[in-house]
Amino acid sequence: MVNHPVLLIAIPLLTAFIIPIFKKYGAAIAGGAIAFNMGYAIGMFSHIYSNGKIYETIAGFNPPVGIFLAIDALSALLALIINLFAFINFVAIGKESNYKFSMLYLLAIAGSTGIVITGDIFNMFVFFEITAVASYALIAGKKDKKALEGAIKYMVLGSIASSFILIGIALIYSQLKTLNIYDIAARIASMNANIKWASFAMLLTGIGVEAEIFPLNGWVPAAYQGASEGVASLLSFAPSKAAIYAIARLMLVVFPFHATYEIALWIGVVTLIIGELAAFMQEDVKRMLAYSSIGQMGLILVAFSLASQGLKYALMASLFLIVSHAASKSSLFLLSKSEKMYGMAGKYTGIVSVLSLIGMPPLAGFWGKWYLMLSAMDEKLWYVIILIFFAGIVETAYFARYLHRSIGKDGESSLRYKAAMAAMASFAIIFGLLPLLYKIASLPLWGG
Amino acid sequence: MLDIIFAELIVAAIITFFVREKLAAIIAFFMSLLPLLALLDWASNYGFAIINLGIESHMKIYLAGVTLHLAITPLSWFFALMILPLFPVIMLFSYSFFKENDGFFALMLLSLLATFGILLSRDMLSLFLFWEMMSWSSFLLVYRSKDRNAIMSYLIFSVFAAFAILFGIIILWHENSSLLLSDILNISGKPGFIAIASLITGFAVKAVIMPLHAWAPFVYSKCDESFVAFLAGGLSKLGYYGMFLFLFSLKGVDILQSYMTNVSWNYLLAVFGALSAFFATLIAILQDDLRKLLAYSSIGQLGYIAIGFGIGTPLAITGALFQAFNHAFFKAILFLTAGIVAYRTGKWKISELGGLAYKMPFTFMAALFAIFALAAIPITSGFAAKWLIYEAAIQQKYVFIAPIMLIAGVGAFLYSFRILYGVFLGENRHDNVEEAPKSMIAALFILVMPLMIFVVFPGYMLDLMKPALQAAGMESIAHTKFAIETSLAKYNSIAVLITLMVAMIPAFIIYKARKHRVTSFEDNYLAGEPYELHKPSMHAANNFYKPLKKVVLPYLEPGATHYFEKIYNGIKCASNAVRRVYTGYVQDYAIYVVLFLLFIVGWLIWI
Amino acid sequence: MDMIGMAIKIAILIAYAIIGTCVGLLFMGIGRKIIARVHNRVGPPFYQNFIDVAKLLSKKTNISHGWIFDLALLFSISGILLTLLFLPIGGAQLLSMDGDAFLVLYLLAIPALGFALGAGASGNPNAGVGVMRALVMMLSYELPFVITLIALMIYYDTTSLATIVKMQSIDGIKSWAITMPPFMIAAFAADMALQGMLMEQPFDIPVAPHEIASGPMVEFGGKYLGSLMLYKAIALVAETTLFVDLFLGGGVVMHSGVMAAIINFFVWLGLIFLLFVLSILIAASFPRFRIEQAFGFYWKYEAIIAAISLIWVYIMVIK
Amino acid sequence: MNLATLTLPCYITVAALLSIGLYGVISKRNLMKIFISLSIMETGVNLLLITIGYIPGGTAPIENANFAKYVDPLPQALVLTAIVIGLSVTALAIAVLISYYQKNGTLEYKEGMKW
Repeated sequence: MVNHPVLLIAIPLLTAFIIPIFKKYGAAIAGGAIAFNMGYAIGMFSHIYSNGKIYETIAGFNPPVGIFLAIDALSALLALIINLFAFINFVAIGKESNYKFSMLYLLAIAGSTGIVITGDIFNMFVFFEITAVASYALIAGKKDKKALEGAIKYMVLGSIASSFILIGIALIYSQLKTLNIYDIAARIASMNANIKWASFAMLLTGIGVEAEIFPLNGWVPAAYQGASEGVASLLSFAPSKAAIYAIARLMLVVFPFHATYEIALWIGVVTLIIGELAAFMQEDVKRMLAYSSIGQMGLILVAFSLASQGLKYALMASLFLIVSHAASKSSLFLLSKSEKMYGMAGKYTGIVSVLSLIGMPPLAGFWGKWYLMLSAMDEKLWYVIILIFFAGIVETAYFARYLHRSIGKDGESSLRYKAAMAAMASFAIIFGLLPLLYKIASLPLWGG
Repeated sequence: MLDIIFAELIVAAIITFFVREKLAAIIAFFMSLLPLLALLDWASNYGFAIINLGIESHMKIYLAGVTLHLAITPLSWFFALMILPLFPVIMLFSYSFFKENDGFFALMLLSLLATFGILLSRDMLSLFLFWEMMSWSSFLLVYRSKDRNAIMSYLIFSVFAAFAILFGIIILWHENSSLLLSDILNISGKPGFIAIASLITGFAVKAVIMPLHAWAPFVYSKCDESFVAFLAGGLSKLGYYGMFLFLFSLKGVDILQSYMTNVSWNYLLAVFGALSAFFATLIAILQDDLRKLLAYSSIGQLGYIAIGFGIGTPLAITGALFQAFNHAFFKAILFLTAGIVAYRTGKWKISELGGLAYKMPFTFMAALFAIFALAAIPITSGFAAKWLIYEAAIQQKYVFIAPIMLIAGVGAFLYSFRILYGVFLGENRHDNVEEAPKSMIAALFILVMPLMIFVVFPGYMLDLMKPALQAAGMESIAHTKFAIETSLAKYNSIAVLITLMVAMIPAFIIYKARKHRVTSFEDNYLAGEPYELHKPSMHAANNFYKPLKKVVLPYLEPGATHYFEKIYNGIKCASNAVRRVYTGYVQDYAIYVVLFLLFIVGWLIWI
Repeated sequence: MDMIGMAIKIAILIAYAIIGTCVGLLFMGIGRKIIARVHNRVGPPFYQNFIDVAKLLSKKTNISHGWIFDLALLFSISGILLTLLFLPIGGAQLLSMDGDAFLVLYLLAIPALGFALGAGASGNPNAGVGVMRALVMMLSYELPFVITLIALMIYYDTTSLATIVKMQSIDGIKSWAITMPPFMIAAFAADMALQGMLMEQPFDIPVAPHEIASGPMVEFGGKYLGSLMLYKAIALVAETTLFVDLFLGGGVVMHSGVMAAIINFFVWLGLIFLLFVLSILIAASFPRFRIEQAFGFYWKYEAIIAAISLIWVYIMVIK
Repeated sequence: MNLATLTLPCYITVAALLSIGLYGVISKRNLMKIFISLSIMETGVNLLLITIGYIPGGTAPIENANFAKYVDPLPQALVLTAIVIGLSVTALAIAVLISYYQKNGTLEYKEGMKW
């Protein structure tokens, strides 16, 4: 029943194309589809969590030729997070939106989920493009100058990125004649070294644009600043998380070499520092949060790169960081609708989110930082530890300023909006208390 | 039973969050008594059988996949005895203190939970976890103040402290491959030194040792006094608890004494303690805001504990723990008094206050007693504590530290009198002020009691800390109920007290021999002239220590805060430089992408 | 047996309290006389202060300003007596085995604080200013004094005054601390501090009759003022005795026997008298400092002098 | 003729198209030109895919009676997908540019949100 992951992609895609027919009920239909998706993702996750991985081939062609979905507990978790937050986010903003928005929203969700659960590198590219195109349109949907500028920046960089991804895929295919990730991983050693590195560089650059790593993230501040709150929230948990997960798979499964680990580690650290420093001086809340997102993505990348060294703690760290960042940033972006907080709910949403981001227990962010430190210590990365500490303090400084500034009269908002915000932030607490992520990290993962 | 206490605190926190403030105060008061019950029950472990409920002395908590080990130790028992009683008292005090609840009691209960957790934790993860919990629950209480400097400085310094502690912890974890405190046997070499130094730095933030004190004046002077009473009285002691734990219980002091040099690095701690005692006292003397004065006085008094730990002999540590205990109580009293004053008059500036002693005699009496303890007048327990530290410094021949802290002790008289004169004595400026509500007075006098007991019986205090010292492998110093004896001298509290009582007799005879009548000072001083005419010149408390200020102030500026601001501005500059990367031109971003690609390819292929 | 010892001890304590009071009042009278002679006046008789105190204490009209004001009376007399009894006086240990120099230092604060409380409670601004000056003076002179004290303590490796006196009296005058070069310097600094402690010119800033109407004492009259005069008299004895104990072997020149006790007593009396006269002579020949000047004097020059002696002693001890 | 001599010109063309595209993106201020450059890049990438799948002497991978040697069909499928995607991106881009033009009255890229 819950072992057909393809439905996670198919349902939102099909619904998205049905919506233009029933314009008036677009939001409702979309809401139903996302709710179904969320339910299905939860079911599938619990199924995989207890029964192990699922492989699904599409249309009867077996890998390496056919399209192939491979889902372990980790990708199921990512799919779960994406769909869950997508649902909550849609609860907050869905009703006010028109059918076009709902359609694009569904496409973005389908694409992000697809990136996570696919086992085929070209499929991944296609899903990237679906996500990206939907995101461009969603950002531009606000139709003011800033939104258009953000969308254009994203589009230009996204298009370059897609070209690079495609080149990377082409290079791999030229050597190995396969597109299946696990097939590639098995035969990566037989590749010509130069082409291997070139293809890795191309893929990293291409996906890195989506994953907001420095210096490929020029679009990020503009896009987040330009987009409406709901869209910014969506961007913070769906495409970026899917992309960072794609990079992680690339690093851990396809190119598990020391050189790639080092590159990812240092890029992660640089991204972290630059993002946090750039956020430090921001006056615009959304732009500050965008830079902060960049920093967090750097941190997650550091965690994943350490995980590629086979450190169990690092994998846990990355999971906790992803969850913490998704929960906190999405709620903070929703909160950024007004300069001030929305009453009690808004106040505590903001506080919980910020505390999770700066790593206070028992919130998810704390475990992220804790395990990250343990694994960095295992590798004796003194400088990395110090730099992360430094970035953490800078982050604390601007979030403290943010918290102080948002004290004041309540902003106007509906109960639904507030509840959604609070629900998102509450996942930082829930995942911080439950041993779920801890256990996932010790399951057999990544394998083909 | 122990797990019930933890669960009960969480539930109570949730309930008090939603109910009205009076009811919340009552619930919080009774709920915060339960941990004390556990403490009394555990007292039988250390030879003070009081009650026997059979509360288990250790437990495990399963959280997010890890196991937290909790157990009571002699050290944590002693510190709990000093910190936990503050909570019910503060709840009692706050019964009529707040206009709106707004989560105060819930957060205080969470702080209590975190404090309890810190004290009970037997592995470094739970120590850190509860420590951070403490940080955020107290941060949220600071957040109520809505003051920019308080919020920012507290959060930033808390996180800095947390990172320093975390750094130390992970190094120790890596060296010993275990998080359990009982497994930490190997603190040696460079990693051990770095770990201990880093831990001390982290704890020093909460222990408010200069120059890491910069947050304290802001926070202490802007938050609710009933919370600050805990912050100054209780939270700062947790910093010293952490120091004691890693320095003496786990023998981290050995690596400090033997690493690379002949001079013990531990001495540095004493020096910083002495400097904070000295400078904070001088700054406190010059303050006009009552809460700021108390804040700096706190920093100064806490400095003595740091000196005690820095000297590191059993004598010094005994004195430091004694001082910590006293400080917890008298500083709580003083901040609560400040709260009462603000509650009744709405003012904090000493120059705007005056003459409250006759209006609120009970408040004044409690404050007077606390001030005597603070100034270490020999009829209070404050003296015994400082005396032990002085003795230790002389014993070790610390000729730099000893005069500095002695003169800081004299400085304490100056600001003590500033509080007494400016707030309670001098010209009467408030005609319509009543004595504080009964619950507040009760809270004050509950806090006075332990100070009273240890006035007469300083030996009891040494008995209380004996298990903690023995657990750290230290001999308790020779003492009886009344007297403490060191290799240098002896202090007999009962001799002082009895002699004072006897010496009171002639004084009392003189007092009673002739009658007197009470006259308002206006009648005397103004000789019938209208009061309004003289009003501007009446109050001497305005800019009280002006001559001293003129001499001293140039040497106190620019102060530590200035340097932290410089660091902040430095980061601002860095931030400004970094964000120029995001030029806003999409073409530039495209160039970055290409350069990045080339860089990666270059790295991979040619390097 | 023990009861008898106890009773004797109590009797001795009471005797010394009375002696201290009388000696103090006597000295004050003599001091007035000396100053008058220096000023080329006749001056009051040497027993004038006894008469003054008796007159004040027997006054029928006394004005109080409330119960805190009364604390001044109670605490100033009892506190200073307490201090006096914790000092070894001329070979008699009194209670000095139950305390030490730090205790005495802090005991001196009890009467001062009580006095200050009463002055503050009077509500007179002049009193407030006077107390402020007194406290700042205290902060000033304590620094050099404390440094010299620590020099002595680390040299004799004790903080107990009784032990310090004992160790100085091993060889009679030859083993007095002041015979050693570093302690000569220290004694100079400590004597200057003593001048401040006694509130004599040039350090009589707190009372400064012409500026702030006798400062803290402005609202005191009758039995209150009388008790303050008693306090001042005893304080004079206590403070000079402290100096004698620290640097002049407590006046102890002989060891055992009744004869020794009597001689020691008179040597002590002579020494504190000399100190007092010295201070009076200085007072008679210098004008008053301003408070900033006094503070600077003590914290700059005096503290450096004291620090030199401390460093000297430290080097001696380390070797 | 061997594979290399046949595909080399194609690779050179790919490199040329990519460089031209990138140069256009980097140097042009007109947004329309930028997107045209991006399309050129995409063409280059598509050509690369085709070239990779090429086998000397192969026919189109369409099943009929008498084919024996055919080029790799997968890249061609990929290219079809890529072209569709490229088209949709371009269409969206033009829609956004129209909006941009309506708001700003120009297609020249103006410095907007920065730092």
